[in-house]
Amino acid sequence: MEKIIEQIAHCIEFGKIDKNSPFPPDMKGQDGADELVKSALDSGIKPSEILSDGMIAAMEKVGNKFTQNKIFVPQMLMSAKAMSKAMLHIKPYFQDGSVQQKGTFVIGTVSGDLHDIGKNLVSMMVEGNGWNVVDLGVDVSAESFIETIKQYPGCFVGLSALLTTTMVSMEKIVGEIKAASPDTKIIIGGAPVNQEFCEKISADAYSPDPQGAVSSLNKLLAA
Amino acid sequence: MEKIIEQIAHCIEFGKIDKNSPFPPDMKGQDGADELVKSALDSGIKPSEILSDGMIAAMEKVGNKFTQNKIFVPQMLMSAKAMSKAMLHIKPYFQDGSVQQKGTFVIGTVSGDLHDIGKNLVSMMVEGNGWNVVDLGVDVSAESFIETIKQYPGCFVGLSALLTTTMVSMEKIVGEIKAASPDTKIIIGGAPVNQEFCEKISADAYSPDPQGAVSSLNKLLAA
Amino acid sequence: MKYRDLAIKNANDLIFGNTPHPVTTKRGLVIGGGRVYPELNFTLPSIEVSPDSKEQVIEHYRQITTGALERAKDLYSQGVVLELETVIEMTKYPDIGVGVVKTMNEICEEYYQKHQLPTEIRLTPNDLREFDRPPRQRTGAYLDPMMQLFEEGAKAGGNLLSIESTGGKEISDDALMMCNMTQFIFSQAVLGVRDMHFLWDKIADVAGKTGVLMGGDTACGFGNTAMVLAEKKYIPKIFAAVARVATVVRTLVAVEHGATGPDKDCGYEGPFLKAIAGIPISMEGKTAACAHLSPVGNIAAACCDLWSNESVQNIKLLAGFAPTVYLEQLEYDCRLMNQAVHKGHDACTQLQELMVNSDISYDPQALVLAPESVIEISKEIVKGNNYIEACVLGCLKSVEIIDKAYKQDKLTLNDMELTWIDMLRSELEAIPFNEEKFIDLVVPTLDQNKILLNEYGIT
Amino acid sequence: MKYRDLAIKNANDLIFGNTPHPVTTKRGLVIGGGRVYPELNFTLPSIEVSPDSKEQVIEHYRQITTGALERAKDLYSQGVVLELETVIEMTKYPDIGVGVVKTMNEICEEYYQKHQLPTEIRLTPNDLREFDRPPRQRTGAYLDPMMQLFEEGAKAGGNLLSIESTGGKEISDDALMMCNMTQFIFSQAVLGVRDMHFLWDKIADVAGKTGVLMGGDTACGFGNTAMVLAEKKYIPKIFAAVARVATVVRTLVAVEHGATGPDKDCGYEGPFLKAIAGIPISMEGKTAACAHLSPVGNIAAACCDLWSNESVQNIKLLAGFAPTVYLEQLEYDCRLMNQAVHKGHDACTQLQELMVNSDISYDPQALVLAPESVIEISKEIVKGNNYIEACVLGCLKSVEIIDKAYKQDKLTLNDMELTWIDMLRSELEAIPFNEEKFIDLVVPTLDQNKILLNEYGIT
Ligand code: B12
Ligand code: B12
Repeated sequence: MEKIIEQIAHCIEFGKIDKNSPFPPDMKGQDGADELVKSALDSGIKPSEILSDGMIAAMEKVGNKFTQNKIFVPQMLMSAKAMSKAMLHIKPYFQDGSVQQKGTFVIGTVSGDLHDIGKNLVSMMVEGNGWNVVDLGVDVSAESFIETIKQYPGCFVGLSALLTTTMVSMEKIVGEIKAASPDTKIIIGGAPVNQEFCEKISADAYSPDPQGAVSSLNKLLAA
Repeated sequence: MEKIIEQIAHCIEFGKIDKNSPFPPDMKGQDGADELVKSALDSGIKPSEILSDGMIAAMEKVGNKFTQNKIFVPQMLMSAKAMSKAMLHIKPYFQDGSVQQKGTFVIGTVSGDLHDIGKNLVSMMVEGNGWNVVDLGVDVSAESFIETIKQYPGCFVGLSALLTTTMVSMEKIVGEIKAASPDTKIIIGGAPVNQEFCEKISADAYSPDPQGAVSSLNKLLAA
Repeated sequence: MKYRDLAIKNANDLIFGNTPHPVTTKRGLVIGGGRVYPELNFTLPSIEVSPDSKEQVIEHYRQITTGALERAKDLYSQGVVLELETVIEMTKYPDIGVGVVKTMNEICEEYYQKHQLPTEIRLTPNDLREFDRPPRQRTGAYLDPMMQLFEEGAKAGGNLLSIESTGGKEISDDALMMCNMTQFIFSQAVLGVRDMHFLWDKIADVAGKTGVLMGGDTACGFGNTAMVLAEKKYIPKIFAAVARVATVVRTLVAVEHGATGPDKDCGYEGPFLKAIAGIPISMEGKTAACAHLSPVGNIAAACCDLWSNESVQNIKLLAGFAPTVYLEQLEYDCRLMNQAVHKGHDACTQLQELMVNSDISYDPQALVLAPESVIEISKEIVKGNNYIEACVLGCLKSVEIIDKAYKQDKLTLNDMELTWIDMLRSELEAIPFNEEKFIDLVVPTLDQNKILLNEYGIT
Repeated sequence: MKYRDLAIKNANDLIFGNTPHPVTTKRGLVIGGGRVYPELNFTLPSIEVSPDSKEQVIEHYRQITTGALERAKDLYSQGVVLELETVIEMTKYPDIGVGVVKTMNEICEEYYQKHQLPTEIRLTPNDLREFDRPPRQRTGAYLDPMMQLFEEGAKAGGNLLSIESTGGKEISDDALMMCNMTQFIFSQAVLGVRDMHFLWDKIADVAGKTGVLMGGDTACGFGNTAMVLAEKKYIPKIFAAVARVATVVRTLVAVEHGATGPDKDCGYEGPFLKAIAGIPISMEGKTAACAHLSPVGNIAAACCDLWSNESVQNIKLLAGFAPTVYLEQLEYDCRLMNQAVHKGHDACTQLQELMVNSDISYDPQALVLAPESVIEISKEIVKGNNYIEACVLGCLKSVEIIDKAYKQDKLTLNDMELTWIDMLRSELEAIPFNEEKFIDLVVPTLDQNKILLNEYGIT
């Protein structure tokens, strides 16, 4: 692997966004993900290689460290920010087809429910793993999901609910999405939800955490 | 009301079975339900009147006192015994039609479940309220219920379950009974069971206690 | 009656966390040796158990065990006992039960290796024999799979063998409902004792062969049934209190056969066994409210060595699955007691006094569990020349304690309860201590369809 | 900042069951006047709440209330507070919420008349205003139904008004996730404080009009969110501990507007409020494990006047419905504390010591709740010349306490945690006390799409 790709991976893993960013302290003043990705592209390295071997690989590491409680959320968020900034350079190559995104993930907290901390974490991790994420926010209605699905054919959907009362909305929304678009795969999560409930409401997957959401999505994609 | 009917009611209410029975102490040596019912019949009082105004009315009182925690189970059981003993004199009049029983109640604890204390209480209270009770015991299979239902056309069925695991048997048994005999009304009970579960498994009534079982049965009968 | 003297003679020494004969387990828990540990109990939610659903069943227990131990670790727990009390099918098809033990044991081992969290599995096969009606305690077909689960389960990691055996239950159920103390004592001191000898002989064999510990038995189906019935106001609390004491002798038989404790949680013979034999005990009280309501919420902890929640289904509460939630509650209860143990005997006595006074004036069932009552009653029990005498003497003492407390205005009793003091006393006094005579007295009063006396060696 | 001195100056006087200014309720509970009462919390299982399901919703609360009070009566309880914390639709359609209060109040009255069981309803409408995104705290349409529920609910029997208000939440959520203490303090000492003034002015109006008590507010959405995140190991415990302290000043504003307590359970500003203003407080710890896991299970009780379970769904456990089960658990916890209260101050101090030592060495969040820490921190808080200074001084003191305990080997902290001590201290030291300056410093760092500053009177 090219040295620079390793450096990119390092920046993403430790949340070094760009030259100016103060974190991590021991890299002060050095180039960050932003600069390094740009020069890697300039030096002719394939964008797909930068993305998968440098950026996504690093985010996977981050995800694993997070799952193993070896880093806190802010550190993960820093990595996610580094990832986003670097991604700006990769984006143009999506259009011309030289880089492929895994797919689009439409996520939101179901109607009646305003909890979004958990959902935000999930969306960040999924994004960091190479998905295009469309975050509809909180208190999202079935119509709004269905609208968005139309805009992103073949997308995957994530629903979050934190209240036992809004589990009922979740059930309804799954029903309405499946009625409108039977092939759309839906993954659900949130503290009161579990595998059993997932089966009961005929969603396609459940995961208790962001890292699990990523693997579920990858599985559904492969299936 | 005839004096003797009042006396019969008193004996049933306080569990005075017959002349020899030691309870209640203050009636020692006096005639009990057994003797009094016999002489009432001999003196030409209508058996239906003895049954409803004397015996069942007293048992209802007993049931209410029990529900209000004014007596303990052994006292209720004494009343039930006095009732049974007295009933022996009334039974012949069932055949000739001059007295009508409310109906037959087939009760049992569902397969896999051996708890019968609660079920026994229910069956005693129901019997005391003028029903013919067929107690199939514990660990009772669907087939056994269905067999018995055939023998007592128009009977009502009671299912008891005390284990969360045997709630599953209960659901099955309700299903099989309803398949074999769609018109049979089923009432369920037992600690882990509730109204919601009753609706879920399409049983006809749920009651948390024996007194409630009696009123549910009366309601189902009237319906 | 092997025990003729008390291991703990002084109420002041009957205290949580310490006992004369602590038990050290394979992974190093020292139960009764200066620390109270949580004993977590759990059961399946409403799902079908059968050989077909074995994997699903095991998955539940895997999740329960992982959730609980992860939380125990995060709470810096010094050790946990997990009780696996099987439901019928897990015993009937021992393969399922053994599979569950194995999985649980793997997880225990992992937490032990990785996080130095010592845990132990109490394996409690349910007593299948009652499935025959009338029960066939010795000759029935259910004995085999049950003993097989004991043996295979012990090999798979069930390091503490226990059971809630049911000898005498076919008589005791009705005796409780009719408040017939004579028959109840017959069910305990004659039928129960005889069955215990038979059964614990076999369990001792298994334990010897497999090198695991014998926890003990519990009269849950008797003492706790009485308590639940009293709690529902179906029978007098006084009757339940005395019935509770009547269960002690039959449970003591397990100790006579070599059970070292920790005795099981869900009857309250424990404190008496601890006083008599000095073994460590598991108890359950307020934090077992998930399993049944109780009049002895705090006092139950007064001399426990393990503190249990008795049972909770694996269902989701807001914070997470119920077993994890209860592990946390137990752990904090234990932390409080262990702070006192750490501070010294006086601190323990002071905390115990709060626990005891919290409950004793409200219910005779609590009163008989006060350390002073336990010692007084136990002293009477060991005076008995045989099990019947021991049982009756213990019961009479408990009636006396209740009577005295009531008269001294230390116990609340309503009028419905009151009449039972004299009734019970005279009923107890009429019981012959000679077993043959007692059998001759009681057998004719029993419904012969319900019991097979030869299954108890009575001819 | 109205309070410039402490009502309780000595850690030894900061104790459960007693406080300088007890509160007497309509049915005669004396909260903080020599007895700890349970405060039962509950919520619906997974059902739909809408005007159509009003009857079904009320039925749930009827069953919850009856089950709990029946058990309280059987346990000889001396009194219970029931908290009705509404879910969204019950506030959006105040008619539903009021219907529930009414039904609950009828049952309370019945138990009071028939069984002399004194109970009181705490009415806690959920703060609907956050439903607009960005929230419109002052001009949004949600304010009206919420205030209507306060007023109609107070008339229907909601005798203690409380809320978990959410001013500043649109900033604090991200601040917590990013562990940005500057922004978090801004959300509390600027936005929170401003919103509290606005809101509690209105609540005081309602209370005046209807003649009911103002319980108080709680920073649940801030302090407990931090705790839950730390418990999940998402953010450092140290951060959560300091964030917890940062919430005190905003909650104190309710007291400045006349809230007399009992303060609400689900944040832990209570102990500080009790020290500063002498009002009684509700707390939740181990027996709220049903609602969330916690590192402060025992210590949370150290100076409570009500003891709560925070929340449990109305689902069935083996013993009965979960709210009844938790009522029993709380009642026994309270009995234990009340035995100590009954025995005298020394007994209380001894029990408190066990509670405190149980938890303080494991987690900085527990450490800051120790009575000594609370007094030290509160002393700093009342030194502040404005809310920002008060908040920062309190936080700095808590960092110091944590640092000291760690260095003295009295607190376990892993390496991941350790680095935060210095980082937090220097971040706190950089915060200007002047509000205008603080606003100028922070506002440019905020995502302007998320907040409407004029909803806080900031122009
Ligand atoms: C923070 C919080 C709030 C904040 C929300 C802030 C925000 N912007 O999200 C505020 C204060 C606003 C709030 C409000 C309320 N809350 Co709230 N809240 C919490 C709290 C303390 C933490 C939730 C949280 O953020 N957890 C941390 C995150 C990271 O975990 P998470 O959400 O579970 O997400 C993880 C997983 O579930 C999963 N995940 C989540 N979503 C998804 C989606 C997919 C697709 C996948 C795969 C995975 C996944 O991954 C995440 C990361 O691991 C919980 C307590 C608790 N024990 O959880 C109560 C809690 C959820 N709230 C509760 C209640 C009752 C409320 C209110 C109704 C209170 C009221 N009366 O006002 C309101 C309702 C507002 C509304 N309409 O939604 C109750 C719910 C009870 C019930 N009946 O269901 C809880 C459990 C508290 C309690 N014990 O009573 N709350
Ligand atoms: C007594 C008892 C036993 C006795 C049973 C004696 C007998 N002949 O019935 C014995 C010891 C044998 C026993 C065994 C077991 N038990 Co058991 N037992 C109990 C106990 C302590 C009391 C039950 C009781 O009699 N209650 C009193 C009666 C009057 O109340 P009730 O049964 O609820 O009945 C009332 C109402 O429900 C209603 N009702 C009942 N039936 C019906 C029917 C109709 C139609 C209607 C309308 C109403 C109605 O009216 C009744 C009167 O009010 C409970 C604890 C508890 N909290 O309930 C555990 C309990 C039920 N048992 C339990 C368990 C686990 C078992 C065992 C599996 C233990 C084991 N591992 O061996 C075995 C299973 C045996 C089997 N296959 O059934 C658990 C169940 C947990 C679960 N997962 O579901 C409980 C809850 C104990 C616990 N907390 O863990 N048990």
